[in-house]
Amino acid sequence: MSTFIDLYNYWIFIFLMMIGFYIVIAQGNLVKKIIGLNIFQTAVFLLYISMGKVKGGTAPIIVAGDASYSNPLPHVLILTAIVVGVATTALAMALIIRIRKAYGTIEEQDIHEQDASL
Amino acid sequence: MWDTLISYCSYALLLTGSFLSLTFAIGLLRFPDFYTRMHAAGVSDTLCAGLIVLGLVLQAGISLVTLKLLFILLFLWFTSPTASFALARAAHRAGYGVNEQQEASSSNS
Amino acid sequence: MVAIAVAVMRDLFAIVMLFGIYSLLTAGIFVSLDAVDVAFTEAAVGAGISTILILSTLALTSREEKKSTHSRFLPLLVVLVTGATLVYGTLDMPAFSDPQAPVHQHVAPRYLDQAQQETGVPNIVTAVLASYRSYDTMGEVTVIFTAGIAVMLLLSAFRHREDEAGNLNDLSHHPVLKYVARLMIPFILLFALYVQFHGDYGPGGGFQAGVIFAAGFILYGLVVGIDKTRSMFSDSVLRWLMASGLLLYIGVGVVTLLLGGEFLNYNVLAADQVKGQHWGIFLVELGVGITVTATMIAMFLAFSEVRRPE
Amino acid sequence: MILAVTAIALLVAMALTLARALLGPSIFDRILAVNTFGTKIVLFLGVYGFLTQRPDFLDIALVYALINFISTLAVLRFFESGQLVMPKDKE
Amino acid sequence: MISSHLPVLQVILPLIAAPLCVLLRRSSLLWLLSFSASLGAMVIAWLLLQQAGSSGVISYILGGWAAPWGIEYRIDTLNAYVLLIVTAISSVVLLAAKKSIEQEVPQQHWPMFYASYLLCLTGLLGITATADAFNVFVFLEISSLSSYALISLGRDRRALTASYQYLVMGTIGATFILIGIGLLYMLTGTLNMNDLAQRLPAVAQTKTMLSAFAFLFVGISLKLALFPLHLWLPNAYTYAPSIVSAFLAGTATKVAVYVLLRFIFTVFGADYAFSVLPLAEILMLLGVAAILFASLSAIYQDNIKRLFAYSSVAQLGYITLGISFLSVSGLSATLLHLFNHALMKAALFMALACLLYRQGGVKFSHVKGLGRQMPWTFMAIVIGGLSLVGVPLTVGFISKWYLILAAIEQGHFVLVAIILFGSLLALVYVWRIVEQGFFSASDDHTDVKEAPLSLLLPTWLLVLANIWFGIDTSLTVGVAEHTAHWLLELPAPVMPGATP
Repeated sequence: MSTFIDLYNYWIFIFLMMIGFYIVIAQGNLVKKIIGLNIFQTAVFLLYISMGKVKGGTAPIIVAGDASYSNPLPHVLILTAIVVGVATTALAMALIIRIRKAYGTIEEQDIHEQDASL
Repeated sequence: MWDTLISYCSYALLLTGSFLSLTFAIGLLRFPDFYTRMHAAGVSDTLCAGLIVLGLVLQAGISLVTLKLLFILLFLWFTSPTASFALARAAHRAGYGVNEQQEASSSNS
Repeated sequence: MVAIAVAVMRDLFAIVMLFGIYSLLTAGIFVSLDAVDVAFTEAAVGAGISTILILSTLALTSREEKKSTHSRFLPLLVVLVTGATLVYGTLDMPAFSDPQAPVHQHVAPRYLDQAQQETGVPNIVTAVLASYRSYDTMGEVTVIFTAGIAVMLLLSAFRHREDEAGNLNDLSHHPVLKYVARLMIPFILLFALYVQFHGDYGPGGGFQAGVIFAAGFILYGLVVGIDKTRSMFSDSVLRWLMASGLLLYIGVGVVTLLLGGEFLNYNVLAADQVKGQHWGIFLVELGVGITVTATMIAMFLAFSEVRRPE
Repeated sequence: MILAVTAIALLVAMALTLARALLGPSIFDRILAVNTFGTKIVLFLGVYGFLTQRPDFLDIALVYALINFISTLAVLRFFESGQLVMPKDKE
Repeated sequence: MISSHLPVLQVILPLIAAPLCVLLRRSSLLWLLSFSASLGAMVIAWLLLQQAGSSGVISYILGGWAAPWGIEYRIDTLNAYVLLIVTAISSVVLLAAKKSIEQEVPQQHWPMFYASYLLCLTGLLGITATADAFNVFVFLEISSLSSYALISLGRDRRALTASYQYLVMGTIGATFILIGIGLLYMLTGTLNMNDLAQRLPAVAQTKTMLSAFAFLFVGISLKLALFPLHLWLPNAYTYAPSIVSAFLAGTATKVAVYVLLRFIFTVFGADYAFSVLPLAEILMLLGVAAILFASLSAIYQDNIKRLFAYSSVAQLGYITLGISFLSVSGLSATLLHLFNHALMKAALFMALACLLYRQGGVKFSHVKGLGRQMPWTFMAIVIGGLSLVGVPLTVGFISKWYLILAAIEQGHFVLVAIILFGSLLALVYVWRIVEQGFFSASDDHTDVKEAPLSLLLPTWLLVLANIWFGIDTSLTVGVAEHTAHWLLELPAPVMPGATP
């Protein structure tokens, strides 16, 4: 039981990650895939941020007096990762618009059918 | 003396704010049609926000924090009615009548 | 919870709305885990930029999702295996928020103990971001820059023509919105500047400021007119801004090289270490801000100006 | 203490709003719920800042308010384009 | 002074050129700028290889912060060698880019094209040079995002879906890598690879480390296009502009192989990596499967670009097979094949660029009987193809030789047979092209001219390199053996050409 309490945050992360990952690989809609990808990535961000938390700590901005702070390094890494994530999303969206222009659909299956019939 | 008075005022404001926000949230969930729900949400947005932020302002005293709080209030007071207005208008245009339990136009499974 | 709903629902539009909430919630969790800077960014990016971009895409494609006839078994299996591997991995993890965990023992204490003396910046996240690991941040700016030019590359050929201006979709016919928004934009830009230059002391920094700055102009585009925003930022201006932000960042690195330090070693920028660090961090954050602002505006415009399908 | 009560009340309100967002039924209900949810989370963050005695984090609440407004507008723009009125895609 | 800053200049040079490309208007200057940046990077890579060979590991701390706190670049012979491969291929490909791009990409896109190309190069170099695990992720994303953009520039609309597919799979791979790095960080509190290597043995028994390893392995394999995860590669290579195919085929997967080697040998240590998971068996099995399935698929393609793309998957099978032996000759074979495969695939895709330039397509129907009209192009394809098969006097022979040697050393005679069978399959698909080119009647291609010199020259440069390094093996074999010893922590022989 204590294991569960100690690790619950990580398990939330795993749960979210599985949902996101499932959306990515099981869904046929291109936009929804990307949303799934975002959920997947956000779950990983949660993993990093969780490991940076220190009990009784506060945000790592130094204030006067004695205080314990959470670990700043995961925050830095995730800042970078969020930016990478949004860059990927933007690129994917642009691609989807182009795909829609070229195929008239954003369903993976329809696209396969059109390509196969060529 | 003065300090206690201020903090009591602040507590009162915060409590009223939170009570109202709860009430309105229940309203948002329970009211029968879109426009009544909108009423619940719109009023809670402005009134509760006002009460809670003012409560916080009284706690903060005069500082940069107060300024930020006032900005937040300003923001909420500007945006929420505007958004509600635009939303109601759009809903009206889309043909939603009052008291009419409309078919969900969006077919969500 | 929300995530499940996203997986189940088929109305893409509703999904996007929920995704916005999901981002806000995640950001809330980040705040409660003390990651204020991250929450700041996640809120601005996940709930703001991503939502806007996905919405613009939906407006150009279609809203309803078809019933998928994919086999559900294989994906489920893959996901379960992945999840199981992770659960297996967690069994030996140090307990959540344990201050004795190795994460908090090796590298991090030095940042917390000395960063303020070494860089003069009380926000440790900013110090690590812009000084200790500034090279990563340069990579991050490059990623944004890459995405910016990629989006331009993909969408520029589909720009609407001048005579089709009516095709553009904005809210300029709402008088109330227009008035309120105009009133607010100066405050937003002011706030962006505050976030940009206050990042040393509070949550914030170049990236967040860039997003807010761009948000101000996106607001302008939404309520006053896309074409009005475009007339302020032509493609070449945006390109110039994007490139110059990145070049400013690299330039700081090159200057430190020329002054005899390592790449991005700000200590050589001034006689005094803290002063040098201060200048370095200020300049690179500025570079980040410029590139991010320009890229976000460029993306927004590119997405808004695509001709809609007939 | 009072702050904690306020925070909890706001959290409950958020949960209720979320339920509305999930239930729908119409798209306008969802937008409304999302907007209200945003407002609630802004207030919650403000209260949380005081609760943890770091009120300088109000910046985040401010950003949330801003983003909330902009995304509501983006949504409005989206359905002014007529897609919401006719949910069936033209093709 | 400059020589001490070489490691960072290596990456910064193309990075500076990229935004400048976006600003430039004149297209001739664009090409000149990109080419000189790439060439400069190649010279630096060469100097670094010399330095690393003579003085061992070069460490460069970025931002002036010492290693576990700041980010460090560590150049040893392994990554100097990969840097050289990447920059050399990039330079030669750029040499031909000008002409080919004129035809395949609309002029308004040129600045963005060159910028993306340089950014992709920057990303690949950054991944290779860094000794910081998270930095790997950042630069991986730079190179990936720019390659998605480059691929989507292809003229066929399927380029878009190929790029999207690559984007989704690539992002999943990158996120897996991110999870793996996160778990490692959680266990040790550091991100520096060397530091990780020192601290990981203390936690080697934990389940967390095992799952970190699993995630990194799967993530990298996605990028590497290891057999069952290769689905993005054929589409991406087929529909990308031919210059981009040549560049990516020569470099991207090679860098992924490097990352795999780096994590297995430097971070986790070969002992750990090969004992906790049946890694040798997995790599061997997947390698063999890749060789057989991908070669067989290649035979049934009627698009030559796609054919070579499948052949790339098969060749990656040989490369992983080399790792699985965990011996000096096996690893040497892997490293040699990194270089050699880059040479031959770049040469072949460049030759296809020539064909595409004249014919507008590379299906078999496009090339019927073209052997007489475009003799030089077809000679290039034939020699490159022979190299794929592994005929003596070409580079392909050298790497296969070492691979077979490694297999015999360990008594895996079945593998020897499979390698030979793989070569036979390669012979079949190369023969199909030759047959179409020389022995098919052509009726409508009589007026087709040979490809322009500016395309042929770089192609033949690569073809001649194929032959040159097939005969004079002192450089490649020297470096590869040196590095293989070093990876396995055996006393290394002195590198040729290095002054002690």
